[in-house]
Amino acid sequence: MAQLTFREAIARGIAQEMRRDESVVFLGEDVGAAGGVFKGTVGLLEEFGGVRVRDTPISEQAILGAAMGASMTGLRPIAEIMFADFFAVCWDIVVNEIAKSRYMTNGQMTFPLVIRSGNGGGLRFGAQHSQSVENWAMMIPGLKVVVPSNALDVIGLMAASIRDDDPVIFLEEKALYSSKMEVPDGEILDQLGLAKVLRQGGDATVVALGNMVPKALLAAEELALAGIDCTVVDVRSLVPLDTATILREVSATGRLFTIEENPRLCGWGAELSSIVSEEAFYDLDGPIVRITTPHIPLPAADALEDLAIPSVERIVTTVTKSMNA
Amino acid sequence: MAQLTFREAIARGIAQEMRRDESVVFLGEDVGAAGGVFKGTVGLLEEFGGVRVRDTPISEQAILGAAMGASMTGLRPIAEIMFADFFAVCWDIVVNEIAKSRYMTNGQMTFPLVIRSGNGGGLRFGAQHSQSVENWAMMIPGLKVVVPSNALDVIGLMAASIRDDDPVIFLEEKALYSSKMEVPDGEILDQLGLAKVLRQGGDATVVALGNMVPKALLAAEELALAGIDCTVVDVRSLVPLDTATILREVSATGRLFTIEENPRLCGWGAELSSIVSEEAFYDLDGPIVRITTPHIPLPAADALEDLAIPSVERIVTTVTKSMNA
Amino acid sequence: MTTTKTAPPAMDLEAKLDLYRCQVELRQFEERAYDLFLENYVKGTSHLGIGQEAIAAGFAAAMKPTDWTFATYRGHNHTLARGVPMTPVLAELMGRTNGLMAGKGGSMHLTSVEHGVMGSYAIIGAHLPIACGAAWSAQYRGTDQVAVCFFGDGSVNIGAFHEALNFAAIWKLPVVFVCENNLWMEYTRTSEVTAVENPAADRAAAYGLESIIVDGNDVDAVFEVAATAIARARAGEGPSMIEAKTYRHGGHSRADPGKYRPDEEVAEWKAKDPIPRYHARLLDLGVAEEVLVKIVTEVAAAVDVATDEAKAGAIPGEDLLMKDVWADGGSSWRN
Amino acid sequence: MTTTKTAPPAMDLEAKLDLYRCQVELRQFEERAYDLFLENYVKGTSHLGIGQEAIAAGFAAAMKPTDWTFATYRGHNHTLARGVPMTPVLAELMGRTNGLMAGKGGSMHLTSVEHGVMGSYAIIGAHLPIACGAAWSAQYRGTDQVAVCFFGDGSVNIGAFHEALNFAAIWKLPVVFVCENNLWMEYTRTSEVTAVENPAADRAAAYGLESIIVDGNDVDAVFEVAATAIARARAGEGPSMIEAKTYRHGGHSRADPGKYRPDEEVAEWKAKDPIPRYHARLLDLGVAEEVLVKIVTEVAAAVDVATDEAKAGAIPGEDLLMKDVWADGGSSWRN
Ligand SMILES: Cc1ncc(C[n+]2csc(CCOP(=O)(O)OP(=O)(O)O)c2C)c(N)n1
Ligand SMILES: Cc1ncc(C[n+]2csc(CCOP(=O)(O)OP(=O)(O)O)c2C)c(N)n1
Ligand SMILES: [Mg+2]
Ligand SMILES: [Mg+2]
Repeated sequence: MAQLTFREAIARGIAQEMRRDESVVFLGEDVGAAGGVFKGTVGLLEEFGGVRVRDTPISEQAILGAAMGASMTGLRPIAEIMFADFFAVCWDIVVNEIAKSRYMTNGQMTFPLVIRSGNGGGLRFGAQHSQSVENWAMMIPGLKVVVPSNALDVIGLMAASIRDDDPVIFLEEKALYSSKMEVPDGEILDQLGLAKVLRQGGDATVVALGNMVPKALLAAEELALAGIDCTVVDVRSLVPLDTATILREVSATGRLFTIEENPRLCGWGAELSSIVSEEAFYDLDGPIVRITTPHIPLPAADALEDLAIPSVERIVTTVTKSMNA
Repeated sequence: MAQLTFREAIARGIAQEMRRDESVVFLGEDVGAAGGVFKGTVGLLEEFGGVRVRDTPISEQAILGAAMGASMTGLRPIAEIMFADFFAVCWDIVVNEIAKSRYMTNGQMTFPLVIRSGNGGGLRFGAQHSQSVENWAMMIPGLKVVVPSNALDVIGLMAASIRDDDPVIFLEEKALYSSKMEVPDGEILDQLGLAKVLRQGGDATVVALGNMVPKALLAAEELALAGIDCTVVDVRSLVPLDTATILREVSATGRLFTIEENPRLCGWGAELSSIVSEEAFYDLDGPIVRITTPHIPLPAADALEDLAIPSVERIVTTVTKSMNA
Repeated sequence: MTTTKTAPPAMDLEAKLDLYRCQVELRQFEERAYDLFLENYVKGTSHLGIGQEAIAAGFAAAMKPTDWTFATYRGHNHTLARGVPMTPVLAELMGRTNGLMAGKGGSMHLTSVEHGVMGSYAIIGAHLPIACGAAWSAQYRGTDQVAVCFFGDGSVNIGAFHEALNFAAIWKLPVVFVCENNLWMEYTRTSEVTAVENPAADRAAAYGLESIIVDGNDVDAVFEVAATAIARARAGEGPSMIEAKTYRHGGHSRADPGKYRPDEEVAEWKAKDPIPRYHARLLDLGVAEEVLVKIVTEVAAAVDVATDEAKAGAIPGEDLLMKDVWADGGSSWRN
Repeated sequence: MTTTKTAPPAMDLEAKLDLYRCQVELRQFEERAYDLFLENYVKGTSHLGIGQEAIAAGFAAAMKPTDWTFATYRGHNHTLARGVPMTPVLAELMGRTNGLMAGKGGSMHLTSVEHGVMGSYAIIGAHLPIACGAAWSAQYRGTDQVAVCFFGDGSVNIGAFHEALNFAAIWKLPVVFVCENNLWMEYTRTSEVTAVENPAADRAAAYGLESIIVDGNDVDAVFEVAATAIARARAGEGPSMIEAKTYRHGGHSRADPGKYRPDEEVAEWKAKDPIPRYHARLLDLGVAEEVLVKIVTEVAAAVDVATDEAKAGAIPGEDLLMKDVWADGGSSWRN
């Protein structure tokens, strides 16, 4: 066991897989000597050398194109897109090329690659460096989408993503990089497509992702004191999506709340809401409520950003109000 | 009155506005002498000249960057992105720059621009030339999103979009380009943010957009024969969204079906479903059902594409099954 | 324009006849594809390479079977030139289950991994970085494979072109970029929207590369320049970019009669048609006319057979629709 | 490197003293901003331009008030040099309501339309096409406005750079592209990932432009080259691209001590610091030392005042949060 930060877990997960498989290579901006701008890849260059860990120019299309071309010819590349907002400059390679080419070629090609990126707000970086883009990716057929909420999951899901034969968008919540936990030694391997029930309660089911998970848990503690006992589910993987667990837990409580650090429209919360109201309609005891960032770009000022992103307090108030309505 | 095709309506809408406002300019690939690859801009170069109607290189980022820079300094540009799939190569300019800059500058800048693009499938163009991207745009705060379903709406909504002071993503359903209708002479001006109720029925509310609207209407005819009387709503504008009309019509029938030419996850159908189950939960008499393209890239073969995109038959079967469940 | 420095590989007459046959195959295939549009067997769009055969034929001849081709939507020529049989290509255009991708890709996405045809890409510029990735993989794995990446003159103004060229240069990747300069984009002349005269060659220096221009309607010249660039890449000397001057005889795509081009320009280029030109050269080299005629006849028969076989293909159904989104063969996004 | 052809505009001593004052202001402002980070008044990130002041000062002096600046996240210098007062800039870094954008943009997005500062952009490359658009608007409306667009040496390898340069060239737009070559990207040396030696200048020819390099630590030289390029643009002669060689004294951003750079390199460049250099030149020109000292003292007082004013700003709340997504002033996406 060792105390590990979320950012150290990234490097550990990647290193674990690079050790066992020579075909795993890693590229991105400032990932080598600098160890990544979020220090998520410290030590990789030193251990694996400059042939496997490569610094690139500021050319996101080239980075992802290179990852795609390498993956279709036998490598298992990991590419870093520094901030998730930068997916916008290479979105074509992600959605039109990587996501679709296996299907278009009738399965002739396989793209075992991972694209990892710093996701979300909370660091006062402003509208172009704070977006959560899991919904952008979830929307596109052919992409798997993974968002861990703690260091242990980072390692296990990173390993599972690297071993997966499909392209995985692996989003690392920037606000969690310095969070810490005890992590066992030795190989850690998790599985994509499994949600985790972190807390069981009889009154309502709260579903959260990434940085919203610790907030949901704190909110659940407060709500319990006020007599509202919540189940808390960490989605972990949006594609594949563990609808079995979610439908089961929602049916058990009859109420669903989703907690999303995303602008309002068309997010995974809406998708879950819609799945539930199509498939578990008769188990519902009240409205499905989504708690999200308002439908605005994220502001830079600390005071404003804190108002925008769902807080423990907002979760508590919203759930309480809706449960008592 | 004149019989007008959908593609002729595009040119007519643009011409109407270019005549009344010199600050309206138009740029894109092959839009001038060629009149557009879908022949949506025939005659504009001839009437307005090469200074106002400009052919560009294949440089989508430059096209939209130019539109943005021009709009912040007094022009009202219309930019064409030939196929909506190509938004992926210039997504940064759309989502990180155009959509956010007004907010980030605390309202110092205004971006009165329209980006029009050929949207959707049905023409056997394959996965990279057939996507519906209204959901990509709806997801981004700061963008208005308009998708007309007929020639008359094309003109009126085009005019409203051009006169609007916010950036508008104006999506033209490729499958509708050759559809025709009678259109009155003279100026036509519509309003963004108004859905249209095209048919009233007491049993279920069917909400559709763009090319799915005529299919929804045909399905409603068939369903009526089988004793299921549907209200059909044409959303027309996803942002701003006419939730008032939609909530009213869903509450009236107690049932909602959304018909979307989109892969399954995180679409406007899910958004509507979620709005309704949060705000009109107690008016619902049964599950909300989304009819969409499956969550796959669109195949090229005619037979496969027809299976993928929601058809009249699939709408009829799905609604019938759910209403009789 | 700089010509290449190393001596071109010698080519015997047999090989030249193969080059001739290859070009004739491409031509006849494309003509048949066109007829099948008119008969409505081919739905959707399609971009013919009639007039540009020498480039595909010359490069394919210079490549090893293990090398990789990256093509655009105008990729029929490049796919066939690498040895993909006509039937699955034609069947793909018709959307049949015996198509190269069972109808799921269509004309713009022809791919045959087995033949090193690593995809045809319909978004301008996208495949240049992807070709870099394949080349990187060859370099990393220490194989001697080379990626050859074709694109049009209109494609040099898009961002991905620039990123890929710089990337290939700094990593010294075994990739050869080939600009098929047919003077036109869709309906706009490339020179009207491009800041330099030779869209690719005049930009080579921006990536530390040599400026190379070749007559794209002369298959021998193409072969020579291709062989040199590929040898360079194979030897670890890094990427090259070649601009091949050529012309498409027809319109941009199925829907386009190509009327925007001056008649004289079309006539001038038709006079430079690579196939009659090569025909004449072979006669000069002493090949008997009937040998060439026999090739043409054989190809015609093969095209007929392929047409019948393609037409006999089944119409794909729900099973294919929902297959192969994921590596497990399925399309399920949930449990 | 080619030097410019037209004669540089003469500059009197008064103007040179203004150039001095401007650089001193930028320097002292940045130093204060740094102190305020350490005191945790400035949250988030911030990218200082210490060492690069001569470029901002020289260009701003060559611009008319109606001209436009497009800057990057390293944009404090450019914003102030155009005449934006220090208080709102400092307050913006602190996230206060008296900030330039009331705290909604932050350090990376400084904008003051009133002063022609048309935004600071935090996505590499994005603002180059946007500057083209402003220039197009000036051209179309027949004003004589010029857009000046600054970017770093690491930004020349992204697609948008390429698209914008070609676009500006073919439309002959009144835009001046300025590459501030400080040798480094974030933590990687640009020369390690760039195929040419002079990242901008060696690519000018790819867009039919002249290759122009200037000593970016010499404000007079910068002014000269700026004035020439801007005059050219104003006269309808089209775009220019200028590469200004410079160096940032500190790290890339707030979080970075900049330790990856060799000590000698940092020392060498600190010796070329534009401000002491200009100080010495002014003394040579006969300016009295005390005149310069007075400027420094006045600026220091102004920075103190701005600091106090900024700190006195209110913390923004819900009303600002939900304002100005749309032109109607609101944020509502539904009725
Ligand atoms: C990003 C993008 N923009 C626009 C298009 C539409 N388009 C398809 S082919 C073409 C012209 C390409 O011209 P060129 O590169 O010269 O190739 P050619 O068709 O002449 O072979 C255009 C604009 C596209 N496919 N992708
Ligand atoms: C598209 C994109 N990729 C990466 C980044 C992250 N990033 C911010 S600044 C920077 C380095 C830029 O270097 P340069 O252009 O030389 O400018 P400088 O910081 O030296 O002024 C990088 C990689 C970004 N902002 N945008
Ligand atoms: Mg061409
Ligand atoms: Mg730099």
